[in-house]
Amino acid sequence: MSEYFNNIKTGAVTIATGMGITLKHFFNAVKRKGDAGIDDADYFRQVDGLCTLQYPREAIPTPVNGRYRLHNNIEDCIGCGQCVRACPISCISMETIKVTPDDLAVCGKTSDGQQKKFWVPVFDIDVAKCMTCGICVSVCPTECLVHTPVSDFSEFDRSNMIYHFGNLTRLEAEAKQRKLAEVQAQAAKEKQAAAAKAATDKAQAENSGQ
Amino acid sequence: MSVSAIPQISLPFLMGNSLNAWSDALAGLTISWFPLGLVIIAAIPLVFIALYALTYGVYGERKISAFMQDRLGPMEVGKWGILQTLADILKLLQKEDIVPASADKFLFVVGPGILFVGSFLAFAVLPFSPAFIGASLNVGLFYAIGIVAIEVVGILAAGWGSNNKWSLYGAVRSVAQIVSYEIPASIALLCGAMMAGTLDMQQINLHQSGPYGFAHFYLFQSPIAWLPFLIYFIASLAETNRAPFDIPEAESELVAGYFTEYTGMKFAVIFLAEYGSMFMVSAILAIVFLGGWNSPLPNLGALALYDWTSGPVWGAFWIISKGFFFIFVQMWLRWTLPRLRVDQLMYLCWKVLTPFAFIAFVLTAIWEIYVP
Amino acid sequence: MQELEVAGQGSVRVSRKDNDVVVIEKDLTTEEMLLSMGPQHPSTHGVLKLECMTDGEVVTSAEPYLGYLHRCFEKHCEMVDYPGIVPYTDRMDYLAGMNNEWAYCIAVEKLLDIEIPRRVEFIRVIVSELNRIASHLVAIGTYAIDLGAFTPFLFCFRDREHILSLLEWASGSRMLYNYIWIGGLSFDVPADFPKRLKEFVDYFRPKAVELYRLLTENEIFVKRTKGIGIMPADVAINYGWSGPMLRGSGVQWDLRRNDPYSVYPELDFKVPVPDGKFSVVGDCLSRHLVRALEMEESLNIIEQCISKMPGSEGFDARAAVPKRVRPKAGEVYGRAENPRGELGFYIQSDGKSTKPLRCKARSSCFVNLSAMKDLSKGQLIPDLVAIIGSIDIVLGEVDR
Amino acid sequence: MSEMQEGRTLPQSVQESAAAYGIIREAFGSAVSDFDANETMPFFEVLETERWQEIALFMRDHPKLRFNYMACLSGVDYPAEEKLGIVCNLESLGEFGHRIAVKVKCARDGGSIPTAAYVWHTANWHEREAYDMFGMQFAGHPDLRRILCPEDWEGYPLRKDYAVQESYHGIKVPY
Repeated sequence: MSEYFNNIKTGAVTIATGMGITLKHFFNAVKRKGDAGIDDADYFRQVDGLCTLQYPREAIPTPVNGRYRLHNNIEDCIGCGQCVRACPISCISMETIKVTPDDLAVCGKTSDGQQKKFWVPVFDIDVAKCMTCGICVSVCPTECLVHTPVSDFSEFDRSNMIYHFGNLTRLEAEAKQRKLAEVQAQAAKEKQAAAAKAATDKAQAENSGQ
Repeated sequence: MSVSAIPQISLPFLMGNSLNAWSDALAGLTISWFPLGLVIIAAIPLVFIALYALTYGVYGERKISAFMQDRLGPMEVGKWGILQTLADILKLLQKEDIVPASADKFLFVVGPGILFVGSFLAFAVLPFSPAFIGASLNVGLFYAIGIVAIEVVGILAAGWGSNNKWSLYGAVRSVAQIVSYEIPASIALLCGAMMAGTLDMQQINLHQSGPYGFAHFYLFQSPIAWLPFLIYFIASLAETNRAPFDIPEAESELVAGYFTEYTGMKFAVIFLAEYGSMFMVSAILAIVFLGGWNSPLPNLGALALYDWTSGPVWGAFWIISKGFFFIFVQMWLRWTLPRLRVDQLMYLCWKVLTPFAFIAFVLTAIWEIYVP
Repeated sequence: MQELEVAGQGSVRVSRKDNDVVVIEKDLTTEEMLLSMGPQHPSTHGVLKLECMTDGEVVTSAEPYLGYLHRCFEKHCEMVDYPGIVPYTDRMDYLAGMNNEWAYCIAVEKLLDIEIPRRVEFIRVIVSELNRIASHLVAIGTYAIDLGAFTPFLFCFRDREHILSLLEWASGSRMLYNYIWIGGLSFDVPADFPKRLKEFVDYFRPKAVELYRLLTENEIFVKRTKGIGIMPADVAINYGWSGPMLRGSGVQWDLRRNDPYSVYPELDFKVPVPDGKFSVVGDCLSRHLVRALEMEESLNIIEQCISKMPGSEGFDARAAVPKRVRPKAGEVYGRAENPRGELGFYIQSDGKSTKPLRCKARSSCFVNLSAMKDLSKGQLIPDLVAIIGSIDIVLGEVDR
Repeated sequence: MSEMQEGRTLPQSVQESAAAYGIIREAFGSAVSDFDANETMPFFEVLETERWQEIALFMRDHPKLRFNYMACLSGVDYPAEEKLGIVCNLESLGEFGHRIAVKVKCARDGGSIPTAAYVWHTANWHEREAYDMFGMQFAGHPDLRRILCPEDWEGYPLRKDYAVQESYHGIKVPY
């Protein structure tokens, strides 16, 4: 019998405790949480009260090292293709054209002074596929591929999720391709000619030697 | 403090002194053969339910729950989200009215109707003000207890007609629960009726009138009245399927219980019925134990607070505020407590509430006889 | 009290004999109903399907069906190189990504046999204990919802939000971190991180107490969970249970203590097991209680780590990260204590490839869930919900 | 036990496993292979596959072994040996604390391994998973169905020679 009354008593007491807690929160509803980010020194001094942030207008700020939308500083990209190989889900696609020797100056250098040896006409990142793991960023030798703290980049059309970073237009790329082909053909011809010349020289030398 | 010792108080406002002046006047209003007044009388509670469900019931509950949970609640539609409920209604109106192919069409359609009618019929005997009552019955309280049982039929029809296992579970649970909790609820109300010596709701209110405001309420007239008051409050939670007794619609167990298959306006009607009965039980609680439309403020010498805050309009204000207060407590409980299990629910009803209700009944009788 | 509740179950009497046999007696034979619970059901925590045979409200048998969230983790592992698997492990138990990464890295590091810098170890402990708290908060919150209490759930999520912010600050991502790398970390934590961490611990302690008073001590909650789904210790071990589930059955077994890894031997923490006073050992309430108490222990661990952690001067989080992960031929079974139990990785390397030959994840939820059929026998439907909730499954890990 | 005499000191956990293996070797002789005392996962192989259940029961119940906890059971494909196998990581939880791994192999086509589901409940679902992914049979398993893949999926995905089916109920499969 005492258990029976004890049950009723603990029931009443714990229910009252719970109701006290919810009521405390109800009256605390005049306060609202601020929208300081976690990197703000006052972060834990502004978390009391209603914690909703109304998203499009208020948002929890992303810290500066936030790892969201990928971005490629194509000026610094040397077209090495490490990121393409490292990506576990192959969301980066890349095409490169070798820079012809006379174009090396036009193609320029990276910000830390490294000569770029490839045109990158296609550098597409499908950010819809990207799982922001950061592996591509870690392998990038020039640190041109970075995750930016921009976390909201929704689109209505899925094709807009493919970001193009290439530094040549299609026409330019075709021109460069032709030029490269010419240069290569030229080089091949010269090489051939040189080889032939060397052969004839050698033959002549042999002949003259006889 | 004897009941008869309280003088008939005057109702200084508007329409004379007699009880039910407004409703009597309205009842006499006919245009040729058409009993327009009766229609208006019937429409007033209906409009009231709709308005209150729209404002306090849905919006209020959402906001209250949000504040208790450190959230903001609806904020987008209108300032502070005030128009959110309207948006919801519009959405529900536009929705396709689906009747599942394998459902029993008649029961499926009729269920929400019965449910709503059940809770709405009880409003007929609720005195909304000293001057207004839908139907002044001398067995008002008895009628209110009885008519609510019709809801059970509606729930069973909805649950069985849906031809869904979850709905059936919900319906069966609900029926078992409501029928069981009728007993402690009725006995608890009987204590109030015993103190008043009548079942007429207006008379019960009248007996709790007096210049000392709240001191005349049954809850403060006798300490024993607290017991039936608490019992009825707990039982009323179960009767309206509110948490912690919301097992018929237990979201995490039965998806949505007996209204799993309902969409659109039928769903809205079920919702309306639920909010209707929430107010109904709160109002009965207020009438029987807390003086109904009487002002709780006492006359303090020259400050005649009671007299200033009495009258038909004030009466309506008081009873609605008291009802709303209890609805707030219902919401408060709902957003605090977990849900009971079926057998625990029955345990509470049969082994705790019912014996205590009987004890309260006997004690009240003794109090009424031996305490002047 | 207990007898009354059993008697309240109507025509069916359920009793559990000593040798773990559930006996269901019926006064009246009624037709049983097949009730398909899930995969879209509010309390199956994702896409679990239970096919229950029910007699009235009593579940006479329940058969779990899995695989609705199967994402071929193990097949992927054979296609991706070792460091590339780490982000996939995040997606297994998405509520405790850090712990998953760590378990995987422990396995690979064991195979590679590399020394991990001390500061890295401390940061790993901190982030994974933070994640353990976050994960337990979700477990407790959703458990409250299963039992019909909505408010504790939102309180839990409010506090979890701060943990996610902290982890985002450390790792750059909120849920799927890829922070713990094989041999190191992707980068060091920000300079202010330990300070903010301390503030978080101070902030969270009272909140945990409040949660305890609001939910765990609530009489209705206790009544709903006490004595439900009792699992004796030896059966639990035979089922391969681990983590809070096993500790709920009264076995003091914690991999951080019993198969210590990283710097856990240096840290002072308790392994909470129910003492049988507040709960019946092995029931749903015990498992809930273990989680609630473990959060406190995690806070203690974090505090100790803050004070013991070596400074960041001259520290390179990637110092020990191998340029190319190509382990010697061999097999390894590496494991770590996850919020849900033992997460193990069996990895087979052929010594030539940069991709594992076979990578099997022993997920704790998968194993814990396998006892569901036995646990659910003869329970009421509301109790079934309570049991599923107490197992705290994450379908991402069950189905992988 | 030959590895023990090589002079190289092994970690204590491996020595414990070796000691446990000694008892098994004594009881089963040539039914089990020599002990592979590597540091990452010391294991031995069950050579007579049909005695696996017996060995498992022995390992669980022997008073000096008490491998009461099966941590993991992984299916493995050995295309070079034309075999499929399982690797069981066993542990004496809460009693001795020693750990050991056991390998059991069977023929690649239509091979069968005795079930351990009655010895450790853990094995029940793990064997179903191994069957699902590799297609080996577990003789005597109480409920050998696919667990993660759909019932009507073709092929066993984790076999090294697995070729994904073209379509599944009209859905194109290869992505």
